[in-house]
Amino acid sequence: MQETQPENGANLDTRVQVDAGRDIETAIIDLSDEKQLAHLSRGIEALVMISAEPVPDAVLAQALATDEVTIRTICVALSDSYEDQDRGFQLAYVAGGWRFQSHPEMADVISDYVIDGQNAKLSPAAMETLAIIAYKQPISRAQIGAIRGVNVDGVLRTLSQRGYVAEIGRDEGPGQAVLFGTTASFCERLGIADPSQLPPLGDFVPPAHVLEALEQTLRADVE
Amino acid sequence: MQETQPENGANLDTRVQVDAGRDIETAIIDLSDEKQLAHLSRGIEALVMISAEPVPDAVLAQALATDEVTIRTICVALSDSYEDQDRGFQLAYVAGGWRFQSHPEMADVISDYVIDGQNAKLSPAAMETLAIIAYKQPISRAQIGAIRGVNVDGVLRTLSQRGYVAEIGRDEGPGQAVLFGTTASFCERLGIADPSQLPPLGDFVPPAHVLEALEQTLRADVE
Amino acid sequence: MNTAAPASVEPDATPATAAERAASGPSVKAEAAGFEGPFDLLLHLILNDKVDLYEVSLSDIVDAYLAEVVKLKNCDLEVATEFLLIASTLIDLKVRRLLPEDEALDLDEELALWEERDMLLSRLLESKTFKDAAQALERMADSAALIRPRIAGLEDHFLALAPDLLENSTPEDVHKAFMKAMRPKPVTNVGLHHVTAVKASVTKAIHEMLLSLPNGGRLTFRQLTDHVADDVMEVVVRFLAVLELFKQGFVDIDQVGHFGDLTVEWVGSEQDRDAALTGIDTYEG
Repeated sequence: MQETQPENGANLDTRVQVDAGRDIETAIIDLSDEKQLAHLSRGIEALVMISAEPVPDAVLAQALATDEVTIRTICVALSDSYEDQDRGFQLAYVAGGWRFQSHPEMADVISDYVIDGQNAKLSPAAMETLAIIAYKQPISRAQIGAIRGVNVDGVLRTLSQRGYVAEIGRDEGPGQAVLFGTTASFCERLGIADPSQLPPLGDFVPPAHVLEALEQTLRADVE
Repeated sequence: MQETQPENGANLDTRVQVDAGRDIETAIIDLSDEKQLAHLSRGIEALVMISAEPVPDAVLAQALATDEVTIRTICVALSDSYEDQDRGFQLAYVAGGWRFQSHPEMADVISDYVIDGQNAKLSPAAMETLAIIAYKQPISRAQIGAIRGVNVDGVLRTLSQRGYVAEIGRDEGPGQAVLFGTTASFCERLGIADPSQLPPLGDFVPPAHVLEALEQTLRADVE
Repeated sequence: MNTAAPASVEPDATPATAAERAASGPSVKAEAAGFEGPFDLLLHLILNDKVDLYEVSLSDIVDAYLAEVVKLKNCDLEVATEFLLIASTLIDLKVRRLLPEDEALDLDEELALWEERDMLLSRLLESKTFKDAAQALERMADSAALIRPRIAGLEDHFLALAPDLLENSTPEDVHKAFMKAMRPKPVTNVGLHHVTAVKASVTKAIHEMLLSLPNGGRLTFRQLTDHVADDVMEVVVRFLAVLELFKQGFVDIDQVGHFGDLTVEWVGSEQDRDAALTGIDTYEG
């Protein structure tokens, strides 16, 4: 089920979401005990169905008196079965837990149906600051400011009011600067399980021609 | 599609089995158009999955540009397919609409889970939303969302399910948005006679974005 | 410079000046305005896609940059300082280029200039990297927005079983939650925005690359930077190292497509390796 090679940039994002939760350790569970397997599958389906928030493996494991690896294995199998059957919904691992959600291919149908104020656009400044925090967390206000070259107080306030970033600790050095990191809401907004599922930062290092242009313009030797 | 041939037990078995919703007129839909059928099935699944309340046939029919008899027919077929596959959930016709719900056979698992006190705490997000409603009622969903900066549908649903908040009126503006307030049971649990007995806010002035959200003309809101 | 007005700051709206009056050369115009901070401005000036990248002259950039700096108003002291630091580096570079080779600055000054330039370049690249990453995150958020989670929650008949969620809550808790919802988090200001430490050294990176690049073989840039991939600064410094080797003719650089992998090939001889090392040593002193 890991065969989904991203064909191009456009499809990549959807793939990340669909596959969230696939990148996890799974177990070969004892398929011979069909009755037990069916009980766990149905239990997971029922529990996730009645939950308004993503349900962590550990919670499902405790409720069904089994272990997390078994839970993950069954969840992935369930998720695949919905996909195989072309269901209009998915079981996905997002923001630290399993949830039912609409299938991305049904976006047209539901976007006419659901209109709400969700996901007000973030300014480019806020988005860039969020990217820096996501990749460099834990990070202090001063470090973010150094990368952006501007004061980031206002942007940080917006981001923490939206619940996308939060104080996650204090620097041990002198000054004990507050350190920021991203939250579960951030992961949910991006449709990922946790920050490790972000595309590698190396992917965004500027292409050669940009680099050359910068280097060329700022070269220090005689023209 | 509208030449509703009353059922003669043709392609889709529509015998009443489980509950209301089965006892309804269904149609022989054009199964030859498999693509259209799949589109409708998936659309129904997606729409019902993301809805907080049971979704009436008419709403589904409108969203998917088809007729109610077709919707009912497909819903019954979907419902049967979940039953055949021993899923832990059902698609059921309840209170005038279709909804996903946990399978009755899973009731024990869910009861244990619900009773287990571990999940019995208002999340900080829910508590803050409740506080905003308590102090700023009557207030619309959109206004709460603007203050919190995130979608509050799920949280509002939890709060009203628990009976802490309720619809207390409609805005007179063009959108006639539903207005929320706290309930008697909320006051009762906090040991106060009414919301005016909450600790006073004194000369606290809310930040600009909150004032803006509260003053904003209530926009047409799909409730 | 009326930039020293530290009080009134809209931190997010730094220098949104209309730039059409920018006293720029014929090919450079900062017409997009609304840029944010010095890196934004400089990136915009250099990478403005309306001009042929290779025809942008440093002089034009310096002029356009200074024109924007002069227009900075109501900008806080730290931001202004950052702009000025970069302006001074740009001016140094320009001066250096105007001097005939044999009238070069003294060695210390020269080295300091190289270092400043490298640091500026690193920071520009870092800034650009996060800019592009931000766009990718935005695309992810957009496509995630096409998906809706189930929010229905518990069925009514189970609710009676559920313990009261407000048990042990008091009116004061509600008050506290309200204040928390309203109040922005308290901020401690460290105030070192313009200080950044570039720990990575280009020289070190070149040494490292000379060791890892096989004779006649090729490696992708990704492979060369795999071990430092989560530190942008380190990746950027390796970029500079590759460029330095490229300038000296020791490596070939090849890239397939816009975001394709960059391939680096050693085309020099064994002797060249020594020469490269020596050359670099001289370059850094």
